[in-house]
Amino acid sequence: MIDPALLYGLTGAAVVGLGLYGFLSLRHLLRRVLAFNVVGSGIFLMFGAAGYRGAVAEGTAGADPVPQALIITGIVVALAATALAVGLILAHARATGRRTLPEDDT
Amino acid sequence: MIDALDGIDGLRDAASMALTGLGLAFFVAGTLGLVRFPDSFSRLHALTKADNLGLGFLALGLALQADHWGQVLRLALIWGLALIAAGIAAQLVARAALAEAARRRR
Amino acid sequence: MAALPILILATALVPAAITFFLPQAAHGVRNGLNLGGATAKVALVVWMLVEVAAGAAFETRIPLAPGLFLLLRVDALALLFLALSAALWLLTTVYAIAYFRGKPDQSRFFGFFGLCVAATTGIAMSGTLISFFVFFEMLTLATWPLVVHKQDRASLDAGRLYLGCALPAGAALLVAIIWLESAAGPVAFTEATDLDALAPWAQRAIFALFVAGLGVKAALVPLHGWLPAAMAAPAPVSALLHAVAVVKAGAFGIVRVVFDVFGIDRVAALGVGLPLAALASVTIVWGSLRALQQREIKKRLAFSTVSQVSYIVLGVALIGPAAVTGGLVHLIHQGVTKITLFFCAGIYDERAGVKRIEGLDGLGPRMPVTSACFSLGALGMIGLPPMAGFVSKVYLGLGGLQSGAPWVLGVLAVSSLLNAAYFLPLLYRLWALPPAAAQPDEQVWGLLAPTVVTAAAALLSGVVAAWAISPLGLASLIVERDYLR
Amino acid sequence: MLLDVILCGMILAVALAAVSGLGVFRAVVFFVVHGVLVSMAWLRLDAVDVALAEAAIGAGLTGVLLLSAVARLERLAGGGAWRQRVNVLPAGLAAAGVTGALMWAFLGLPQPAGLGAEVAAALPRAGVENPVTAVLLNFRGWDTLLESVVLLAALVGVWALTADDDWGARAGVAQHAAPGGVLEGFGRVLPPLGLMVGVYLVWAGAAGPGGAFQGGTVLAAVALLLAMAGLAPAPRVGAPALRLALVAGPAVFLGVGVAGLAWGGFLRLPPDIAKPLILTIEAALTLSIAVTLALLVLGRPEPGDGA
Amino acid sequence: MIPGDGAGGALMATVALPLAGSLLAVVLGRHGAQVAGGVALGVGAAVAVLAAQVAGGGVLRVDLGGWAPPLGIALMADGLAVAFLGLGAVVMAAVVAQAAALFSTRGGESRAGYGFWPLVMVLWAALNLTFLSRDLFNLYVALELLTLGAVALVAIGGQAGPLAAALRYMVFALMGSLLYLLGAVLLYAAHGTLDIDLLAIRAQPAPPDLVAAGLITAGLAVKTALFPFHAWLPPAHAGAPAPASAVLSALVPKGSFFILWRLWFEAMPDLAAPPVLTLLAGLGGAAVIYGSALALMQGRLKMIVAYSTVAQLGYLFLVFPLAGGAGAAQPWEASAWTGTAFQALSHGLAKAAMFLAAGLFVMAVGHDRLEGLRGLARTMPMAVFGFGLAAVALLGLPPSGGFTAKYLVMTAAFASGQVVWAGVLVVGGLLAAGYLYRPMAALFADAAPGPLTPVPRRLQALPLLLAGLAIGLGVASDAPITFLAIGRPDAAAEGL
Repeated sequence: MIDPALLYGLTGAAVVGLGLYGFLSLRHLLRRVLAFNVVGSGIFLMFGAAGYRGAVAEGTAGADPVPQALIITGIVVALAATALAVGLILAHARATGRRTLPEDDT
Repeated sequence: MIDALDGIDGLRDAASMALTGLGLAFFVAGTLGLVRFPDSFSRLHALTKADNLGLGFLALGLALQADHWGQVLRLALIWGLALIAAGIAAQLVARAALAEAARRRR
Repeated sequence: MAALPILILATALVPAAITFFLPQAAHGVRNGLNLGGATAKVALVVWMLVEVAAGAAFETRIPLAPGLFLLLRVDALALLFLALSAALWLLTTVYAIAYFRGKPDQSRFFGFFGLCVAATTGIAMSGTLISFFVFFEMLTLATWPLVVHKQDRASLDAGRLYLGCALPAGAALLVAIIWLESAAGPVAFTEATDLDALAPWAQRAIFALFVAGLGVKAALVPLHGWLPAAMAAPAPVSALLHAVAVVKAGAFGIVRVVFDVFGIDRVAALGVGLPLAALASVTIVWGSLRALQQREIKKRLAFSTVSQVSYIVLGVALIGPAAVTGGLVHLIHQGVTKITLFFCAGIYDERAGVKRIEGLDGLGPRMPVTSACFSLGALGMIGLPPMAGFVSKVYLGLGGLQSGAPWVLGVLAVSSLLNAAYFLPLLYRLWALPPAAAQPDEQVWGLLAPTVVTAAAALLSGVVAAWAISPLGLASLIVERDYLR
Repeated sequence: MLLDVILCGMILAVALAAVSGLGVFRAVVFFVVHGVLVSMAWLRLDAVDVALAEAAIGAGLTGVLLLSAVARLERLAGGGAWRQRVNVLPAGLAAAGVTGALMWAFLGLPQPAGLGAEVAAALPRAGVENPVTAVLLNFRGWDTLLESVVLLAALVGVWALTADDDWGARAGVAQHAAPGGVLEGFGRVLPPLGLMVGVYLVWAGAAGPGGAFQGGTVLAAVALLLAMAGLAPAPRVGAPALRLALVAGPAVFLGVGVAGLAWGGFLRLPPDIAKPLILTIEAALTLSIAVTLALLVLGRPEPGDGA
Repeated sequence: MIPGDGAGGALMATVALPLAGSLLAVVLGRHGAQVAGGVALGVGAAVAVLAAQVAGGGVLRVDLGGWAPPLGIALMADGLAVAFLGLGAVVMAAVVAQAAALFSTRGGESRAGYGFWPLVMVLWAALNLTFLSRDLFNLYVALELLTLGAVALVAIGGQAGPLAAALRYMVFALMGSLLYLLGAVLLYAAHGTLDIDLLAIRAQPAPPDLVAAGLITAGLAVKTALFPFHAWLPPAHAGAPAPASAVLSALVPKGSFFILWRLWFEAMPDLAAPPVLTLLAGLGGAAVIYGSALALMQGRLKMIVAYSTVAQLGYLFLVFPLAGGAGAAQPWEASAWTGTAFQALSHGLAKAAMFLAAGLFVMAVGHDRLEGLRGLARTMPMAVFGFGLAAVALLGLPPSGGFTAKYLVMTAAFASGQVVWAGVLVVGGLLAAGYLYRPMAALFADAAPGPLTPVPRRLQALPLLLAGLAIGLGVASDAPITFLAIGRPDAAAEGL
């Protein structure tokens, strides 16, 4: 019976790993942005799990609110970065007709 | 599991479990349809019909467990919205599939 | 008067800073500023000469960082170099004003020219190794734009070679200074530095780095390549900088290192004096030999400078009192004589369009004043009495005997012969051969006056050598008071 | 407990599919599913506010953004089979290394440490009951202010990518919804309900789960629906009213912050009037967030080629 | 600013003013330049007041919203932070002045004219925040804002090249942010706080702290374009318009490096084993050599200056083995620490001057290929002289600030026996002479007859002013050094 916080924490770490693998290996830029968002959700999952672990031990009502607030901020910042990245990808594709960075083209 | 069946609560729980079980069956049917049917139109057909019905039973099953009327209303609202959304989505996807098929034939 | 050293620096810096921003057409203001600065500096130096002779010493400390400060200190040795650079800067400014009439980019030239002199003054007055290094590198930076002033291919290549030699030398010097100071603490030229914290091999390595760093500017043999190439610069630049400022800065640096950083007895103990003397001697002979092969006047004079500067290094390396006096006094004599030759070369180039030796045929009678000065300078270089060159060579010979190195006499004899070999044919061409066609007019007083003055100075400092206030007097005063204590 | 294991298993499976799947479109679909599953995980971790945010922004808006990008990208640089991946081995090693390190660190965490107690202690003076909103808008209000500026900066960045002669045109691509069609009908039915839910979310944020960001996202979704249904054309980039709406949130927040100087320090909200101040900030923030998010998803003005 | 309590007012103004300015610029599309000018003056005054307060009263701390850490966020202004704020203010003032001419919005609102001003002010606010904030997550948001602003500025030109460069910059920067965020999350999970001072008390060499420190260092190294991760910097900084590349090269990498500096000297001083610190400095040394080598091979002026940034940033990492770790404060630590601060300040001023000068050359000749710059020394003497002075500062030759930095760090290297770092400095200086000589020689070559749009002297004075400041930093280096010592973590013995 491993406690849920640890389970979600490790899942978060695994999701970060998967996302990083995708981010570093994929060539299609849009998929790299997607992998970036996957890594982000993995990080926040770990953060939430840590927060939940802290709260359960202290017996307070809900999970630790500070990580929750930071995660919401993090999600919005990740969205802003994604939106700019997507805008750049489209502009780059329009200018060069390519979906990948020049050095990745083989 | 057994001792939950005695008395009025038992009856309610049994009804809930029966209804949610039925809902689940419809969901499985819908997914089966998605996998087995040949073209996209019949798949759409299977999905929207079976899943919505399944959701209805699920909502009904949960309504029995609700503490106060507010929750029942919310469940009904959720089911209604899901119905509308599924219907419109199916319609749009169908039109897109038609346009795609027409374009491919040209 | 602690602010005096800064005042002297200002006399060069302020006009330079203002000149940069003057438009090309503002001739009057520019010339006035530079001449004013030069005369003010000469006046200050003369006033200090009197004070220092009476035993006073001026010192200013500019804090750079906790434990790191610029120390400007005027002692007798500093004054020797100061006097030389101040006087010659004034004369060269007059010369340059006449030389540049009608040419472009004068504001830029005089700006960097002032910066160079300020750097030279700073080198002369620096009291610690770091202050010396700061001004030493500033000199390199301020000289480059002057070398590439004409912006043509030749001067750009000369500039590249100059930087290519000077910057690595600066790096070597910095490494030496920091290596030394990390062991022995900040090095001031006044109190002795305790180098015992360093192993002997480290001390020798540091001395070698110092010689390499300073040797480039002092044009010691393997590192002298840039000097002849720098002749592509305009005449005033090669006259003041390459005869006086840059080259002497290197020699002056070696003097400071040998006497004030290491001290005479440590140099003897480490046994590095002899190799330095040998290097200097090789440079003397090699410079003269190369001078023989040159067909261009300025190139020949450049190689002559390479060999002459090594007289100073030789004198210092021999460590004996007479030798050091000879070396120090040659600092003045070579400066004055060589600048005369460069001024004349400049006039020949400007007025008669003569760059190569063949062009000198029969110019004597038709450009009498210039040729007379040229001849005086040449004789001074050879070292015939009563010219100043003779005095230095005598003392150097004496010094060689004193410190038990008779072979020095041989070197002096051979180099004098070689000097004669590459100067006398010029004089013969000037006076004995029939004149070529064109009749050049040399009557531009702006060019002639400074040349005559420097030629006279070269003659006078030889004739009145015995007097107290002559360069020889000042040099022997320095040696008695500072170095034989 | 069993539900957690299944949920984690599904999250991992979907994440793997999103990252290593074949087509871009398939990856985006799996990403949206991943977002929904993660928001369920947040419910299990007792973080309702985050679940709302993840569902609305993580799965919702990011999904729409990526989907519209996939559509446009196919037209711009479509076709051509090519290798999916490059330098697979180093990427794999790096990812495995980081994952291993993270797990090692997570297992090595000493006794659980959190600020739950401090927040609970300071809550009465924060002016709102919901601890998350208290942290977001009072204790760490500075982060939230910066975050709204980040959104604005991203939008200005996206707008700066417009072609020079398209400047001043309407934001996003011209939409082609069939007039009188199903989407338009949907576009008329849903917005009133959407507005109500959005405003409710913002208002409820003070006491229960909800808040400016979640409410703002719902309102942004409504705005997007209206634009897609062709009922309300996207605003012009140069419209002054639009720009004021964009700037309202951060400006009000900054104004309140500077006003705080009068009470002794930047962003200081005196406890007795903290609630009204926070609500005004939240209202302005919601407006700005809704407009900014909608425009971010619509993207740069492209009057030329339609969707 | 509202006087209120003087303590927080000036400090907050350095961040709040640029934010307010960017919001105003978003609304007033056409008057971005005027707004930016006002903000530049305001922030300059605020930094001056702050400097006076810090010089008088020592380190200044502000708890935002009145909530002390660990609950709230703290901003702190010590000598180092205010010095970097000053650098930012000076460089920004010059950049705004030059950009006003380049992005003039007289003929109606243009895309670049509209976009440039809010982005540059947002970038400035984020930069000032990285120097002041004491909270790791707040620093994450500031880094993110800095990166978005910077990427958007690189792409503002709109051509294909800069777009690809902006995308590559975005990919690297996102990677860096993720790693940094991972580190911050782990630190919060382990210690329940994100404040640097509280972390200093609670950090101990346990697995979470070590992994977190490693991840944060890797993330920030990517953002500071340290050697193996530098590929994005040159095309991005060369592709951006000149005023933008001046800000990007002179200030942005210093923001992320500043956080690394705070981490290793204040949050976890004795967590790093010597080999880690030597690795960082080793990569720095490699950056110096590699960056300079590539700079030697470039044909375009802006690429040379951009690769020079990669090289010069390498110097900054030499501080870790010389002054970091090793618990007990050694006498030479103060000199290495101050030397590196000077290197950052002098490089900031000199690099900004160089890019602004390059911008003027492009304005005059239309492109920045080296052969096109021939003979500009005669037609644009002030800009060329500014470029030359900046080159002197980058070479580390006296009397520039670069020399004081090189002297201080070399003395520390020799005193601590790690002579190899002194070698890196010397070789780096010579290589810098190599790659900076080529543009200088081209500028001084004889004029090739080409179309030349005259550049007003008012604009030429900007690079000269900045380069003069870089030189002035060396001449009057005593006052800044004593100022930098305020609030230095382990105030090492005064020895040099």
